[in-house]
Amino acid sequence: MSARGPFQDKPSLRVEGLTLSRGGRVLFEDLSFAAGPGAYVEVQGSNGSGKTSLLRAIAGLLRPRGGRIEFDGVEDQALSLHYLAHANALKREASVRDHLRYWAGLFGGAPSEDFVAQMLDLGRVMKLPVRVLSQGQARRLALARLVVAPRPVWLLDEPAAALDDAGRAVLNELIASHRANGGIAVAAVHEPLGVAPSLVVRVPR
Amino acid sequence: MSARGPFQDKPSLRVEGLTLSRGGRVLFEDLSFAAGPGAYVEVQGSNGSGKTSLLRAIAGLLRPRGGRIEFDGVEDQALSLHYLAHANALKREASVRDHLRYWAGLFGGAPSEDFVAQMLDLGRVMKLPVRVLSQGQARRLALARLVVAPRPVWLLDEPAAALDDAGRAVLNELIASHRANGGIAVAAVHEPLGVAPSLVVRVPR
Amino acid sequence: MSAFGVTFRRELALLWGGGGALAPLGYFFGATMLVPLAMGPDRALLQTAGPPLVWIAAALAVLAMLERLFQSDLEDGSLDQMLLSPAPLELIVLAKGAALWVGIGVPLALAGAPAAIALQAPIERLPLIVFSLALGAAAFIGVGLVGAALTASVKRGGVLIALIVLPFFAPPIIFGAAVASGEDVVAALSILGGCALGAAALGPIAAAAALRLQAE
Amino acid sequence: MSAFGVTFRRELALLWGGGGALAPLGYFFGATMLVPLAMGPDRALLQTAGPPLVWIAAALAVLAMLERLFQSDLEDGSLDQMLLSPAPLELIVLAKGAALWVGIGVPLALAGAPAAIALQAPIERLPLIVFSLALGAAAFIGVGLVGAALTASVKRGGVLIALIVLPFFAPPIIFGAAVASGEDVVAALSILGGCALGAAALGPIAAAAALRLQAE
Amino acid sequence: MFAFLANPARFMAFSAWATPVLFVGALVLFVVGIPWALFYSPADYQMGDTARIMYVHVPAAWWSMGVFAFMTGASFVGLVWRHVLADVAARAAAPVGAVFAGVCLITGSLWGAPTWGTWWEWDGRMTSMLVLFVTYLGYIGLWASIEDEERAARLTAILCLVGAINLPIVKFSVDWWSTLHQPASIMRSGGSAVHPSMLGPLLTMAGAYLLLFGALTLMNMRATIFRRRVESAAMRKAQS
Ligand code: HEM
Ligand SMILES: Nc1ncnc2c1ncn2[C@@H]1O[C@H](COP(=O)(O)OP(=O)(O)OP(=O)(O)O)[C@@H](O)[C@H]1O
Ligand SMILES: Nc1ncnc2c1ncn2[C@@H]1O[C@H](COP(=O)(O)OP(=O)(O)OP(=O)(O)O)[C@@H](O)[C@H]1O
Ligand SMILES: [Mg+2]
Ligand SMILES: [Mg+2]
Repeated sequence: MSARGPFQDKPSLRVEGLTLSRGGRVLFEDLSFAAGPGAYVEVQGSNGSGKTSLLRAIAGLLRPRGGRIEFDGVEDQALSLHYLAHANALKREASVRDHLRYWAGLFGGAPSEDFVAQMLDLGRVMKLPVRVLSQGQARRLALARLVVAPRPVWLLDEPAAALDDAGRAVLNELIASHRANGGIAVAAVHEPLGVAPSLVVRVPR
Repeated sequence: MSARGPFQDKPSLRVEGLTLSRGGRVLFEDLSFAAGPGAYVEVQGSNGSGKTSLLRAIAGLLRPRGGRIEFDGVEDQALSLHYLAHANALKREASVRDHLRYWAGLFGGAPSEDFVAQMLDLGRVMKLPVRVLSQGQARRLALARLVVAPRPVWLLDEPAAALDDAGRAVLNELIASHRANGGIAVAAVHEPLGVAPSLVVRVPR
Repeated sequence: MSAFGVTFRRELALLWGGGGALAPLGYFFGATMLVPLAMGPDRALLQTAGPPLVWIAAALAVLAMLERLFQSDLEDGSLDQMLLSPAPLELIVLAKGAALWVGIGVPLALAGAPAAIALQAPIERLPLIVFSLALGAAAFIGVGLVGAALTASVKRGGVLIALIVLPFFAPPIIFGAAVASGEDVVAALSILGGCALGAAALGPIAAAAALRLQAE
Repeated sequence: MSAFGVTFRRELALLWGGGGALAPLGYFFGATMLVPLAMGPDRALLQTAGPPLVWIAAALAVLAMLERLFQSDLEDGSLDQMLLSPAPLELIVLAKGAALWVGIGVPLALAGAPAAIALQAPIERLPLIVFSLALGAAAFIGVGLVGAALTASVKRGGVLIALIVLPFFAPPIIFGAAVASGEDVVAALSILGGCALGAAALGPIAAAAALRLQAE
Repeated sequence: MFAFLANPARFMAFSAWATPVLFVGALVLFVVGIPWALFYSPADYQMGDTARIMYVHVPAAWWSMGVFAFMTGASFVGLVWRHVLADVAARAAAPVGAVFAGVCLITGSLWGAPTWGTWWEWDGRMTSMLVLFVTYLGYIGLWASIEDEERAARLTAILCLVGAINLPIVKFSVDWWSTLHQPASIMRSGGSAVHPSMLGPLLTMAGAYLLLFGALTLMNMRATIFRRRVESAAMRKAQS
């Protein structure tokens, strides 16, 4: 169901003794877990516990105070992951199509507009500026990044936010096929997505 | 549980033959429903169906193409409702406390900081700028508007977005006590909040 | 506190505490600093060109911050909340304008003194320049509110604001510059005061009317 | 298309299609239109003061748009995506700068012609002014990228940018103004070209380095 | 008159024949006025034949101001009585007024080149005309950049009214300013006291401009109304 076929690399992710701090305050200490090809890791924790911070650290966007984060079996580190944040990373004035093309170029993939249009049901708004999209439509567009360019590791921060049932179903399919291709998905969620996680990481409070 | 006691007015909301259009496209036609004191109306519909538009129309922020929207039993129209949108209406650089005080002045209420702090668990971030809040903390702050100033009618657009279980529990308590005070709550949701709705409005697609 | 009070305080806090809206000041100094560099140290030239340039810099400094003035409120949903407030929108906009004046207009006026010195304006004229700049800033801001409100929901807001606002900037600039270069000061000052009052009074009303149309 | 290509196209589209970043132009015209109003129509004065003022206006026009340049990318999460792109960040920033130059720098330079006429610059000097403005805009933008990147996550970004960037604006301004007022053009032009090249080459590298530190 | 045209259907009927009539009228006056101006009127004793630009220049100047006054009236009606046609009228008039102002500026500076040796002089009237031109641009730009036409109508109406307050102030301040800075304006060369033999063709041309304005405005209005009908029809089809 994902746009491309399986990738060559058999990715695995190892987090060891990770300690994160924000604004001088330690969020959690000595967190460790590992995930191999096809793994779906569900990150749980209360508001403000540090889920987003964890994902950002894994993405290399937040410098850990301590511990190590390693990707193995990923041939090109620059092509290792996708990060879907709380914010959708959309420009109000750019159209849906503009975004797909932009990402295709930025991440080295193909816009695959028709595919996205029918899978995420964005066909009718393809030419509209993001400004006028509904919350859920915007989230769907952000999800399209996962399809536009293949990446072995997905970091998803509340991917189902604002999605209706159909949207959630699509998301689950995406994750399922991603795993089938040997990819790793790490998702921070408040209630389970529906896909059975191969590992649940609780961020302590 | 809500900050103030019950209000004098016994609000009721009537929507008759409402037709909304966005960008020249009709979203839905001839929608009608009514809600009396203590009602909890759940608005359901797929992404892009028009839930947000409906709430905005009720709030008077979006001019309907047709139909009528009436509030009865509300002594002062200017004090009739709260609208919690997808966007939290927060300023990145202003602190949590700043926001509470601002709203207290803007809507004519009391910041009731301590109350908010303990109920929404924002005590620790009270002095921090919104910029550093986690998604859920920001949503909780937005919810605080409901407490800062009493309003007979609440319009809530996915109020539970980004909230953890504790947060949802608080939200449900808020709504329950609001209804107990004779208030009306209209919430657009993707999965039910937990409170048993007195009426479910499906926005057709 | 009243809706006016809290709005005033909030805007002021955002101006000084963050949000980068202090830009106009850096801006103003930049402008005046660049003048001698560009025009050369020729004293005579600076003396004639200088004082008016202080005014241009001030006008541009205000212009530069107008674009985001209501756009950000529209994007983050704050505007909805202002519209739902029991307080009249005019009052809220007025409070915002007042905060701008206190937070930027007045500092701009005060900054006018050193700037004027740097541009070789005669010392004894400084108080006048500062005072007139304060008046001028009020006029600029009052007009600016309208331009910003009209273009809040508009893409390409930037150019539009300039086009819309500049014709209104002309009178204050003319009389302000006249004051600055000491041509019949009294008349110019009184007219300038008139512009300031008019803009400060009508601006918020027109701006509020425009803002009501921006929500959708 | 390449990361460079798409970034260039996107930024250009946002500049012209929306986002209001066209501001600089309106802005530039505003500045040049206000000058005579403030300084009076005295032709002799305008002729000496005018051409340099065109340069100041251009510098301010660029300065005015720097604050939001990366801040918006930081706030809406776009910056994260740029950082995660396999393409080197330097290239992406370069693309952004190039788009700014094409979308704003060049129009600014062309707009320099009417502006110069309005300020009584001799017709025969217009091509030179336009050309030098195009070079100058490149220099301003190159430097501006760095200032914007350094202050992307900073509140009160506005003033800071001005303080950081203006010293670097000085050289282009000085020589640009020299070209505009026709003092030994060749030397000035070559130096101006040097500034432009240097800024365009080093700017993106420094800016990228700064941006990498902004994510958290 | 206004009440009569309130109803769009009636307006369309009226404008259907009014538009061509006005066009013909304008044509006739031009046919009369242009030769009169170019050949049968005395050359200016100072400026020679270049003075003949005046016959293009002055009416343009007058009507560029007149049109804005018209727009102000229409905007007021549209804003107060929620009158759709008034909004359409104001919108339709704007480009015409802008062109007039542009023509005035261009002919003016063409005229200035030989007479003063510069294309542009910051004379009072020129400056205020430039401001008027910019005001037109702002108005048109605002119309152009708002999709929702009803909102655009209200916002531009606000702008137009505020602008109407401003323009007299500008004119006054600019005069004050230019007299302050340069006592004797060159404009006197043409002389506000226009020679009677020049008055004939001048007024003829002015009349021609006026009729042209009327015709073009009605044409624009009809175009807008037609477009809206098409759109709403298309939308009704899309719904059903
Ligand atoms: C871009 C340059 C110019 C502009 C914007 C301009 C503007 C105007 C305006 C607004 C008027 C109408 C004034 C009124 O009747 O209330 C006018 C009239 C006139 N202009 Fe110009 N003008 C320009 C250049 C010139 C030049 C170069 C000349 C001749 C040397 C000239 C000669 C006249 C004359 C003779 C009249 C008619 C006198 C009158 O009706 O008062 N104008 N111009
Ligand atoms: N200016 C516009 N032009 C065209 N379509 C628009 C415009 N504004 C909104 N829309 C469309 O209106 C529809 C309704 O949006 P709305 O936000 O009300 O939906 P929603 O039910 O809240 O969806 P969600 O569950 O995703 O929040 C969306 O499909 C959106 O694309
Ligand atoms: N600069 C800072 N200074 C102080 N505290 C900060 C700073 N940045 C983040 N924090 C705190 O770090 C904590 C972790 O935030 P994070 O976004 O990782 O939580 P989260 O688990 O994603 O929460 P949510 O479920 O609401 O998304 C929050 O409590 C936040 O207040
Ligand atoms: Mg989070
Ligand atoms: Mg919605």
